[in-house]
Amino acid sequence: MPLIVPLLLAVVLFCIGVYGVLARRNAITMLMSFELMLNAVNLNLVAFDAWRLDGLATGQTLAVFVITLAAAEIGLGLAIVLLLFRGHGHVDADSARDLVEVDAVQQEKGAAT
Amino acid sequence: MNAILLGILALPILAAAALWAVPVAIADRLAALYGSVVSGVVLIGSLLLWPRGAWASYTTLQDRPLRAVTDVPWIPSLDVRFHVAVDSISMPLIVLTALLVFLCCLYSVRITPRIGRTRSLIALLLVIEAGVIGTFSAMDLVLFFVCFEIVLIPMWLVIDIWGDDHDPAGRRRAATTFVLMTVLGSALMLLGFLLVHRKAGTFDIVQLTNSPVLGGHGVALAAAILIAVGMAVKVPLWPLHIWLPDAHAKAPTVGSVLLAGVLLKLGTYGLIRILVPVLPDATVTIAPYLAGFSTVAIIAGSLACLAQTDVKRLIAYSSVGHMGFIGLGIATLSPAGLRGALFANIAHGIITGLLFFLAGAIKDRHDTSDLREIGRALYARLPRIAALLTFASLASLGLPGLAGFWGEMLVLLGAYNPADALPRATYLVFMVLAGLGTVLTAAYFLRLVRNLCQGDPADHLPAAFAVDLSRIELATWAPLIALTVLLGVWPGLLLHQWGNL
Amino acid sequence: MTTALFSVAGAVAVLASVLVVTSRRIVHAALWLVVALGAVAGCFGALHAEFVALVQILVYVGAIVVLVLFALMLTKAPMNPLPGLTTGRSPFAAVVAAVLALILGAGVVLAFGNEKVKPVTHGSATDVGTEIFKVWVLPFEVLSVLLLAALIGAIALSQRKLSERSDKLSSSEKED
Amino acid sequence: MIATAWRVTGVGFSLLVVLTAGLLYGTDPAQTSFMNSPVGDLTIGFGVRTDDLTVLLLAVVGVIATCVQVYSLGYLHQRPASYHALVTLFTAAMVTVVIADSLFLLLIGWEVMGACSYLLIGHYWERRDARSGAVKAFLMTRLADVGFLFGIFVLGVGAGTFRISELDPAQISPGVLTTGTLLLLVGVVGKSAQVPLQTWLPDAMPGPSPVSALIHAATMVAAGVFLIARLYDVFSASDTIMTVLAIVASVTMLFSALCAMAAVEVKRVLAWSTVSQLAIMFSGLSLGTADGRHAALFHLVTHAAFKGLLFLCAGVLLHQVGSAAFVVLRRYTRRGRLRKALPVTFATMTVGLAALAGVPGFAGFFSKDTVVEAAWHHARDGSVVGWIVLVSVCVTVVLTAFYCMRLWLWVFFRSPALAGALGAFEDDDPMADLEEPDTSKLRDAPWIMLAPLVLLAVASIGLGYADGVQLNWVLALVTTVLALLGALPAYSLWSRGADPRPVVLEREFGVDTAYHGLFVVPVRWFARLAVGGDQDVIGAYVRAAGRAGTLASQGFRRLQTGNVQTYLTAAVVGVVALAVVAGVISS
Repeated sequence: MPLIVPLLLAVVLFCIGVYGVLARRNAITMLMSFELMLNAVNLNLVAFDAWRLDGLATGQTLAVFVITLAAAEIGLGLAIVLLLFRGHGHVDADSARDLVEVDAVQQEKGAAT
Repeated sequence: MNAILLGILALPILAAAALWAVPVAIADRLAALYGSVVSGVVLIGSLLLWPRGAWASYTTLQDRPLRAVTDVPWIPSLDVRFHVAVDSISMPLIVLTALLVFLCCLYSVRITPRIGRTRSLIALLLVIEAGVIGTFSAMDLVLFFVCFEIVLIPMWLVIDIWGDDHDPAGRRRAATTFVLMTVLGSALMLLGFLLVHRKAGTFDIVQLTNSPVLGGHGVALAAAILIAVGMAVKVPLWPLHIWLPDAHAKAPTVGSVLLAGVLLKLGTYGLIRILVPVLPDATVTIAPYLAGFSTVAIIAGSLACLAQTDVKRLIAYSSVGHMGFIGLGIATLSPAGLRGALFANIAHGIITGLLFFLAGAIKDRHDTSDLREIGRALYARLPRIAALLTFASLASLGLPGLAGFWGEMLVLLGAYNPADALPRATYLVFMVLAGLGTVLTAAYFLRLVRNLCQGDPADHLPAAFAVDLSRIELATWAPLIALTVLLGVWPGLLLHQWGNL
Repeated sequence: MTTALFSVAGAVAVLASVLVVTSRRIVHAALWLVVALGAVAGCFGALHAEFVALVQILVYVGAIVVLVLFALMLTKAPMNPLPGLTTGRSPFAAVVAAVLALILGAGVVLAFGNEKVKPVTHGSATDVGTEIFKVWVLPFEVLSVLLLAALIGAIALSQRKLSERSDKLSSSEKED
Repeated sequence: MIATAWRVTGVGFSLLVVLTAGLLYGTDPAQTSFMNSPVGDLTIGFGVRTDDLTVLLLAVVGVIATCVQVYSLGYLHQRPASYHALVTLFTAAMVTVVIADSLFLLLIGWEVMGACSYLLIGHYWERRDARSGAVKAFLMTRLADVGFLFGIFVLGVGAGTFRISELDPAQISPGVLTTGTLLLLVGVVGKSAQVPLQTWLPDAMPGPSPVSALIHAATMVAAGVFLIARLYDVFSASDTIMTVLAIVASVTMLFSALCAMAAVEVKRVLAWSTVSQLAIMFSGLSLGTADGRHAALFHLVTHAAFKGLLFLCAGVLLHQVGSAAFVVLRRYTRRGRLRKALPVTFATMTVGLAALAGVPGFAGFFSKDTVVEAAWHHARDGSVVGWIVLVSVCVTVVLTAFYCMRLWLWVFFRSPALAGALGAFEDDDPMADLEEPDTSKLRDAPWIMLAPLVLLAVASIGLGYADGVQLNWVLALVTTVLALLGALPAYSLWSRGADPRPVVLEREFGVDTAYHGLFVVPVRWFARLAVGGDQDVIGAYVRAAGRAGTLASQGFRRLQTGNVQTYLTAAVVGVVALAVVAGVISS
């Protein structure tokens, strides 16, 4: 089997994930897209493990580790999403603008009025 | 010898630190007295550095030997050394610096700024002194740059804190403009230094002078332009002078004196010390432009003076014109022009220092520096101060027989006979324009005297509080007046020092 | 054979992933995610990495997606299609993703275009487990600590702060 | 106390100058240099010399300065300390000019004289005309001095030395020589108030009269003549410069004599006549012959005496009457008081005017005749310059006689036609108090002021014979007839009570207005432009830089929308862009 097949699959999955992260409004769907990206990485790891055959199963081990990490990440991520939901009543990443530059907004308001 | 130099470098810094460190409040006068003692010691030290026997001797110094050399590694990984020394170019400037700081401290003994906090002011003046002397004695580009920058922040604070107490917003703006433009200039200058290092592999000015970076294009040209522009901000050369009128006008009297008398010299000194010897070919390439801008500075500065209504601003603008002369002198690259620039440096420091002292005295007495509000007929109200103002004006407009003349004369002579590599016809045009600039200079100083000193005293009755020349003012100004006359009638005192440039 | 299997699984994975990021119903998206992850597990299987495939199914499909579904429930995610689920930037995002895919794909093709792989030889639980506990034991332990930290973090995050609660209480008291 | 000290110093110093002149008389020429500093190939330093010219000028300066200092003791009561100090400084500066062997030392004296002149014209700084006159005088001479300085450069660099005694016209290339002397001539023209820089001298008259006598008649303005005489070898080596000088002198002498004919203030008449007489000296110099130089210097000396005398007389009028305007003086004259109340002044002023007009027997007659004679000799040799000089001097003799006669008659004599009236000068001052002034208190000046007058009057007669009388009787007869030709119309006009003054002469040919429009107004305009340019153009760049920074910061803050996805998008775009760039660079 050509190595390129799993790699291309990984690329496609990863970019779909990127698209999802960038384009989806709901925080949970964003997290799902993250999972897609992580899967793409895992695919890469396993594919390269199959290619290198170093006898240590490095790629597979790492893939397992990444899956573990993904579990941890999704746990924390969802906790944050829940917190967001609790604070704002929604989970729209668009509308959560607590990081906004306050002065700019004020100046905008000042300019508007 | 080098112990003295290190001493006058370290003493002001240590004294300033001690002054800040003292926990108890110190009376203003005590602080000023302390400052005068310290700067007096520095002045004596700087005079001791002057080559013995060279005071009056007319022997030509064939090579400019460096004296009081200290050369130790400072930041070895960056190839930076702590290399300080003095020669006949820097020596008069160091003495001038020490003198002016001493006089400023002495002046503050009696006449303290209204804002108070004299202790900090004195400490800052001492830091400025150390920085300026460091710049004048630095023989390493990075050290030069560091000292150049050390001067900046204290001066900024002096303008910002002790500036014009009627216009806090204005003085803040003036201080900010000053600091930002000068920092921009020094950043460009540092870039130029780095280019020089890249090209020559050393920061050491002595080595660079002995084996200069040749070639009038490419990296050398870029370095020369960067250094020239960086220095030109400090000089300041038209059209980079815009910070100067505000800064001078808003600064307190001692600040203006040091700013005009000493700080502006850093730029011209840098041009003579670094640009001309280190990048000779590239300097030839940019010299006509430098001369052109200097000539424009002479004319534009003088014209701007003609329309000023504020005495401190007027004197500040006059500095633009005078520094234009110095720039023109450097740009001629001829012996006469360079000597003229060096001479004018000293003369301008003395005369403009005196002028700013006088303007400060007039401002203190009338609580304004606006010509219209001060009114006319100072000859009747403050005869001695007005007479001194007339004297200083005459000196500043370059009356032969006073210090201001020789510098300008030599600069014009240099422009008449510039270095061989330069286009002579262009310089002749510059010379004629600069000559017309001297007439304009005369015009605005006469206008100042006419609008301020002369006039019908009946229109402006003397104010009750206005006292004429006080003793401390006389004591502070007397050295400057004496030097103005002395250098005017005896230019050889400085000229013969610069045997071969 | 492997290639064919892998291609089928991969195609399913891609299709499902696309649906994950484009579906207008959130719950559907989550369910499509199950499909996608399962398909990727199939890919792993096609590469003979059985252990990874198993873990994938166990952890991802079994745990993570369930977590996601729970979160959807907790955040009162609606079942009906939401036209606003995708932001207005989506065409731009698509372009960015496409360019990225182009670059990465081109890079991959250029770098590994001619390589062949055989399915991994030791993909069984025994093999991988041996390696983990023989060679990768230290990262494994570190990972366990990290998991613990994540656990504590998740708890800390999802718990309401005491002060917050008391603030609310006091404010409500004031309102009374 | 300080004033007394300065008075004593002033008189003492001027006496010292006379004494020095006496001691140096007859000694061999000598020169020495000192305080030299090398500047490149050139040497900047000082040098002094003594020779006949030095001694002559020292004597003139010393005597006139002594007279003026003594006279001022009685004349000046306002701010005497600064006055006497400045007059002393001026004398010292003039002495410096006279003894200088270094062009730079000469320049120092030259310009310090100008500064003293400025300060002394502005001595009565309460008066507007004094202030503006002072500024005008300084600026015009300063403008000329720029040319002078450049002339020094050209000559000094061309000859390789700034020592006057070492300037050898043979070693300077002709082009450089002409350029250098032409530039020096610019300075001379400014200092001696020749056309086209003549207008400052009449406006300098608001200064104290003794100052006018010393600075603006006898010494400083004559320094130009001295300079050309000093550098006569250099100047006469160039025919061009001599022609230029002759033309300038001819135009000036006619121009200013015409202006003097219409002036209605004693000092202004005298100022214009000074300009005219200086031009006669220059015309003598422009002949380029030893005779011409001698004639010019002779005229310089006699002119110093009689013009100093005339200005001091005008000072007496100012001091005793309060004004030297014709209209005021006529109020006294119409009752015949002025002549009787001020007998000594009348007598000495008559002597002075006679000398100025060239009445035979007075000094001015002899010195003017030497100029005419020198010109005649030169013209006879076929020189155009000689003819120009001859004709213009002859015409000037006519004009001079006219204005001298006019001045004398109108100031001191009742007009038979209009016995009681102010005569033709009523219109000058519509606000004039036509009441009879209190003439009973009018006295002649104290003896301390009159003594110098008498001394100078004696000199105005006696100096004519100092050189031995060598007259060309034909020429003397011609000039006397010419002077009579000028004096008679003045008498006839006066006797009819008429004083026709053409407008163009009263306005002095509109030169002042033209200069104002040509130079002062544009400079003011440029000044406003410079300030505006600084504020609105250069300042705008700086302000714009500052504002651009603020705006940019605000703009970038706007990017911080708080939307994490935009941040992410930006990050990914950045990564992609970087990857592309890296690919482009590496390929």
